[in-house]
Amino acid sequence: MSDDNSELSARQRDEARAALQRDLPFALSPSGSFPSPEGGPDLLATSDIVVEAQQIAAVARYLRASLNYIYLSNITAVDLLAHGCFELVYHFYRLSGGPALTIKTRLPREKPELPSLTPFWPGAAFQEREAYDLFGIVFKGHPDLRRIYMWDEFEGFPMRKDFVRQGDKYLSE
Amino acid sequence: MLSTDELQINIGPQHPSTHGVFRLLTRLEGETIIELTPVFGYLHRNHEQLGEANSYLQNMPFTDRLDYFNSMANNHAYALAVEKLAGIEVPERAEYIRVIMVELTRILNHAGAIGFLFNDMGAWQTQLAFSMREREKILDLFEMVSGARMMCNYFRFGGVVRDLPPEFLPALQDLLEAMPAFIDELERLLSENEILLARTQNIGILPKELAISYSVTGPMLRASGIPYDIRKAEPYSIYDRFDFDIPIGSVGDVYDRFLVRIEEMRQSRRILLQALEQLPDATGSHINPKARQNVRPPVGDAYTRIESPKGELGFYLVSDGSTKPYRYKIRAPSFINLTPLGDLCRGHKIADVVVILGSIDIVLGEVDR
Amino acid sequence: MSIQIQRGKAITVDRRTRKTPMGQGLLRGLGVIWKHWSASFQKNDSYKKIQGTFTIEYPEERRQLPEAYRNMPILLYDEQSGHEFCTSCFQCERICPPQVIHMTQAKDPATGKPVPAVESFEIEYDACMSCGLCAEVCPFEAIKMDHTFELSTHDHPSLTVDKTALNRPTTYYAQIAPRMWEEVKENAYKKLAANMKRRSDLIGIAPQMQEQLREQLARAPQAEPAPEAVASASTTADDKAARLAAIRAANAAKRANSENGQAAQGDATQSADDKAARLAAIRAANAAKRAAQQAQASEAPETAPSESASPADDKAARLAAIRAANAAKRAAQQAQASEAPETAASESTSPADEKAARLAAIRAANAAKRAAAAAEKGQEE
Amino acid sequence: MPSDDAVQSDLEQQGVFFSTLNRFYNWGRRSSVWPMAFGLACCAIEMMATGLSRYDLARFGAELFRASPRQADLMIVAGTVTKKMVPQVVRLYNQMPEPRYVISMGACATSGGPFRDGYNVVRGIDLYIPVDVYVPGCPPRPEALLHALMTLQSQIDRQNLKQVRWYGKKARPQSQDFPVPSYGPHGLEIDGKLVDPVGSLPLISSYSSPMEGEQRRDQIEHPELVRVFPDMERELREETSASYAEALEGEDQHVRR
Amino acid sequence: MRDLIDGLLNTTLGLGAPDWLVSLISYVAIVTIIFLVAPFQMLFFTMYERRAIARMQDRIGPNRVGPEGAFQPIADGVKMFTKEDIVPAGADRWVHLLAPCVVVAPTMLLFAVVPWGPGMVPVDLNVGLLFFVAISSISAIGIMMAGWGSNNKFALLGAMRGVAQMISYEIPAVLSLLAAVLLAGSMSLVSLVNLQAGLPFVGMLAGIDLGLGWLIFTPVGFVGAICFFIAALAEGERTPFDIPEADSEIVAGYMTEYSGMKFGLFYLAQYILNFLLCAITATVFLGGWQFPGVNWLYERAISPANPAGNGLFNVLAGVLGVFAFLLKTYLLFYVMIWLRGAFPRLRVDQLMHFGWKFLIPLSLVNILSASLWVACMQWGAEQGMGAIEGWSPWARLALAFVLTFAINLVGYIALVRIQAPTRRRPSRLTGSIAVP
Repeated sequence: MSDDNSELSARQRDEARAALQRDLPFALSPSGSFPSPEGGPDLLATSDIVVEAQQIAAVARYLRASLNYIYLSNITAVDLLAHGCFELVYHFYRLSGGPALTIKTRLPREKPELPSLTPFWPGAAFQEREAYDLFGIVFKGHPDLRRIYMWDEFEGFPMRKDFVRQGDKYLSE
Repeated sequence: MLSTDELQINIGPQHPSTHGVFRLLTRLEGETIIELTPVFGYLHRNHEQLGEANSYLQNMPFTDRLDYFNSMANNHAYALAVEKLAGIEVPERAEYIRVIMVELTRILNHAGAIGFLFNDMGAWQTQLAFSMREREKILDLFEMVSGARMMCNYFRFGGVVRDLPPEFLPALQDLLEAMPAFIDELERLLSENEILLARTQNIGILPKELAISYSVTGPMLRASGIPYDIRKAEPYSIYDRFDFDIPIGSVGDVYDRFLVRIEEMRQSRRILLQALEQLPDATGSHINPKARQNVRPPVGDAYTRIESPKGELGFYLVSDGSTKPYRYKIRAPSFINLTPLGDLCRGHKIADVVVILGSIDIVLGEVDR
Repeated sequence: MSIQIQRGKAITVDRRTRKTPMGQGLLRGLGVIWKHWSASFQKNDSYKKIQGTFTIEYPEERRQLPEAYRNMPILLYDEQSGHEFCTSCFQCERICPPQVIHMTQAKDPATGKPVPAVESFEIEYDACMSCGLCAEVCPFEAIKMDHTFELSTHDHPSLTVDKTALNRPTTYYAQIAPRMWEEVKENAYKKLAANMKRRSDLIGIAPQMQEQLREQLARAPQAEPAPEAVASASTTADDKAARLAAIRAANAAKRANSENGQAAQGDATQSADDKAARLAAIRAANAAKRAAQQAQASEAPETAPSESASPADDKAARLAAIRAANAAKRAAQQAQASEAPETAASESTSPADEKAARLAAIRAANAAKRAAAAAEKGQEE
Repeated sequence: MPSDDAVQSDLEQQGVFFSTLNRFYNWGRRSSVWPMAFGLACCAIEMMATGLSRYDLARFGAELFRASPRQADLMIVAGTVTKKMVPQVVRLYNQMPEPRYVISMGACATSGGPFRDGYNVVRGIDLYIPVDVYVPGCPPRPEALLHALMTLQSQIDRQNLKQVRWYGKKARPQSQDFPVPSYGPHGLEIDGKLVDPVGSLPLISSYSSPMEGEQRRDQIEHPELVRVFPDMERELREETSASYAEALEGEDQHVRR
Repeated sequence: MRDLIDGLLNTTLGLGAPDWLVSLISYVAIVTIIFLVAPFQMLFFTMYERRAIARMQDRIGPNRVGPEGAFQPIADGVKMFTKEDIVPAGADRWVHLLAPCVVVAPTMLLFAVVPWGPGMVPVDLNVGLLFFVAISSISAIGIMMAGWGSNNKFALLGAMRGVAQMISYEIPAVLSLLAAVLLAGSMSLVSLVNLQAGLPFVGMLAGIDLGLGWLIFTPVGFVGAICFFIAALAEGERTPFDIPEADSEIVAGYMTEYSGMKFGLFYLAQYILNFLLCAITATVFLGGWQFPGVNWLYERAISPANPAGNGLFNVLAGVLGVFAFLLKTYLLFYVMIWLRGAFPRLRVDQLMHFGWKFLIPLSLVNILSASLWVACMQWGAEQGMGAIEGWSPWARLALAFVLTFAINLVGYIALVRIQAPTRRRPSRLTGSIAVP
């Protein structure tokens, strides 16, 4: 079962990559723009499509219009502290079934800004607000970019890896 | 013309009908809503942050508490994610046990959702009592296998904790025997009831196109008329072995959502009957003996999703090669299904807000995480 | 566009809106309710029935709990020998998702070496999430899940339960979960027999059984403590530091205790303070140990000589210990001070102590961590 | 209750009438505990299950879940209390008229439970309001909640009409409004002082139970402390200078011994 | 009642008490009895409702306080009496305090006209129904005061809903009572009850008095009873019309800010009003105390008309009459509970819609039927003209039955057809994007 799916998803990925290469070559991110730390695990290495952060809206619209990935399921922010960047992971689907197409994009920790997908997928609104609240990633063009979980007066972004936490759980860290 | 003032009302965070702690900032004109903004975070329990401080196995009981109505389904999604990440095989018998548990979860969730719909509309708990009676019976079964009523913590990487006890299958047979009568009864209360029709029909219509662009999933998406069920669209586990139908709605209003749920309960019962039939032939034990619970997956990431009773439940895990996930993200169906709430409620009355909210079937544990 | 559905089809649900509503839907609804009302004079005791009174009148009637039911963890001991199954392997403490289990390993008073037995064992029932992972990972079948759920109390501190309250005889467990106990019984006793050889004196005897077994044990020949695998680790500097920290913290706690004893407050005070301090000590010790191990692990790839590393670690651990000790002392003093004016409110002070102690432990751990990191950095430079 | 016997004998001295009245009063209150329809998280579902067919809280006369705090006697804090939710919970509690009781249902409400190390989770509701009965369990079985209700009833039985709050200005434990925390940039604040920082342990201690006088067990510990122990290093130095030598001494002794 | 006291003092004891003293004594007695009976009814009703609804939900209900939970309402009362009394900050203190009294007082007054049994009416007003209708609407003021005085948005919303609902449903209630008044030709509740002697469908025509000639057995009475009962549900704020205190929408409506005994008074008023509405329905449409045997007993009892009667019969008639009356009332209340157990509530606009567009027209149709009925039955008796002048009373009755039945049925079907569900446009949605 899972073999079929992984094959299918690899094929989907390759198709999408080829199409992007053909139509939006500038959007595909040059690999290695962020350094990998020595010794630690390299979390940047991936087989998924990595795109330029500022082009994410263009890529997403292209995927929807040309490749029929009309369903934006999931937006995840990952704080790669050791690499000095945030990674945003988008999962798209076709309504005709099949596994997800994963699109990744990276942006520097110092100035995490990228275009919002909310104008095109209103369903992204809450997910982007969540990423803003917990990671401090700014989505340009989001109509209502406020904190979603924490109160408005709160300062800091608690899901960042360098947010100080205390408690029994963190004793061993 | 009379000029009327707008009235601002906070529904929640403590409000009897908000399905948890949840605030709806509403601007009213008379009793009609002109704007509604949901505010959450009142149950933001830092699942993701704690998940990154826990080892993979330690996260399993935390997934129970995401959508506390459907702990088994959450377990399943998480187990699938870790299994994908670490490349663990699941024996066939374990898969059947999983499917049985998840489908029972679906029945109890939908029964509960319908009960709560009545409650939200002001019935005095009666229908909820009927739903909860069935839920109690299903919880008895869960308790039998896992040891806990709600927080089952039953799934493990590569299988389930323990095999079905001998008294489980007869009890399940009995339950399934009584199930059609219960569903019929619920439907008799629900459909054709004039008050209910007046309260639910053409309320909170979500058109197809909007449902997709709002990333809505689960019964809500299907009620809008899109036959998208992950069990069919991207079959996981052993769902490709069962015959079952996808109920879809035609209008996309509250009424359709609940008819879809009722029909899904029937389909779940079908799956359960098939699973019970095929279970004795299934090979393997209840857990893959080679699977280590203290997993240390290779560096990489995995995203898996299942059709949880509320919609698409996904887990996105990033492993840095240690025993703890580097990133533990939950794609919660209720959270994203809530996005269109403001639009759905505009122009309706306050009383409808409660009904629409009930029809989305949210659980705040999952929305706020 | 639409999805290809195998083995099934998409069906549109029937909205049944064609009929003119004449009130018949309402009457049918009333009919359903009437059926329930009229059937409610019988009991619904079968899964096949959907009508009838479903209530179990709890305090008088109780439902049979399934064997697998889990509520709170308990510890088992063997009734015959009085020995506890627990060997303080720390598996449960490590796996516990909310980190509510705290334990210390027993030491042979003669040699100071660790013995596979548990000295103190505390579980914070008030934060336990009843997941059952501790019982699952325990290799010695020592920790099991209880069926008792009637634990509600007005006394919050009493929900931190120590070994005496946790211990249950095996017969108790065999009674609540006969099948599950039968499965693991043999294994458990085999392992216990092996461990009993390595325990001396009253170590590892359940407190409930100690009185009973004291004379009996005194007559028995002293078992020679076998050389242990754990002992080899004790030679490293880090472990020593950690142990020192633990001892130091324990000493501080003891001191605090004795001061309390002199102040001649009630026994309750003493035990409460003792508990808090002990918790602190346990945590500080464990944290320091972990920090030290971590530091060691991070050293491992480097070729730097261990001499330069160990003092730093030692220092870190020592600092941690000092802090823990100070905190514990302060907590005790504070408790004493706050007690002085009101003699009656002895119980009320303990949570504050406990919190202070917890705070102390966490701080100690942090300090240790930081010191270790600093040491590491220093080495790199 | 240590004070209970004294109170009882005190009552006996005052005459049978008063004692009987007291008993009648307590009987009325214990038999008619109306909970507030107030659920927070997982435990709320079990609370609902307790109210419905299988367990039937109604048998104790406690099924009338009132939506308004004004009409409720009992607040069942069922579920995780987050920092964002605390002000509302305290406000609701303040809105409840005396006599009012609180059952802290489940691990989360009691101590933060499995989520206690989360940055947004409060380590027990008793930091902000006094709790009468704690029910451990995650979530407690419905039977456990019924048991908690019975525990509460036995506690009400021991209450004394003379010490009931709000009757007369002179009654000793006065009915009080508990301070409602407000949101601050680093956590919850009371009167502008940080009391429950995000990502750290609370800087206040819990309330004692109402039977013991409803006092905060300890006052704000480190009102000056902002954020997660930034003064750690300074503190470290101070302590080191003072007690390092002493500790070393102690260690030497230990080693020698 | 006054007759009873009069007889007791002057006839039996021969004291020759002056008129004013008799009146005074009788009023004091009446008031005392009412004040004892009303709270007892309320206590019983709360318990009744809780136990009955528990049974509908497969559970048991309060059964631990006293034998089978019998003392549960008393415990509730004790608790409510001893609960703290809160006046919210910013509330209009006096309005807030007075509101419960304004709600309770009229409901107590209503007891004055309820005929409990033969000769057992506290005050036999000749405009009893008018009194009932007029007084029962006073509590709307109290509700508005409660909502306004509480300084709470939910309370205000609830009060607005409550007042709107009460006023709207006064109209169908009055109209459906009017049909009954037409039949009886009197507004006195006693004469309404007396009208309903005899056999079902035929009344006193057959000359046999079983006390079953209830109005509900006629088409006019049936529709009137249904209309009045529905309106009563709305006035008594019962499901499916419990919108003013819809706890899933507006917390507890106008009662949101009330605690302790002030809330207890609202509670009291509500249940007493429910009792009274059931009682009036029973009186007007179900024959009140009419029951086989009651009249037979009463005719043999002492009364001004029959001074030679037996005093024991008086007591027996009273007991049986009260029993019949309460039985009917409780059955009607069971229907209320049943509805509460079965149905969700309507939305506020649907409630208005139902009241104005369905219930009022239906009761108007019913008034038409009622006048036809009266015409059929009485035409020619005095006027001495018309086509059916010479018909026997049985034929007239049959004609009246057929006519009114047809009119009412046609009216009902037509109204149902008109009420065909209106399709609502989907609300304006933002962010709609065409998706392939």
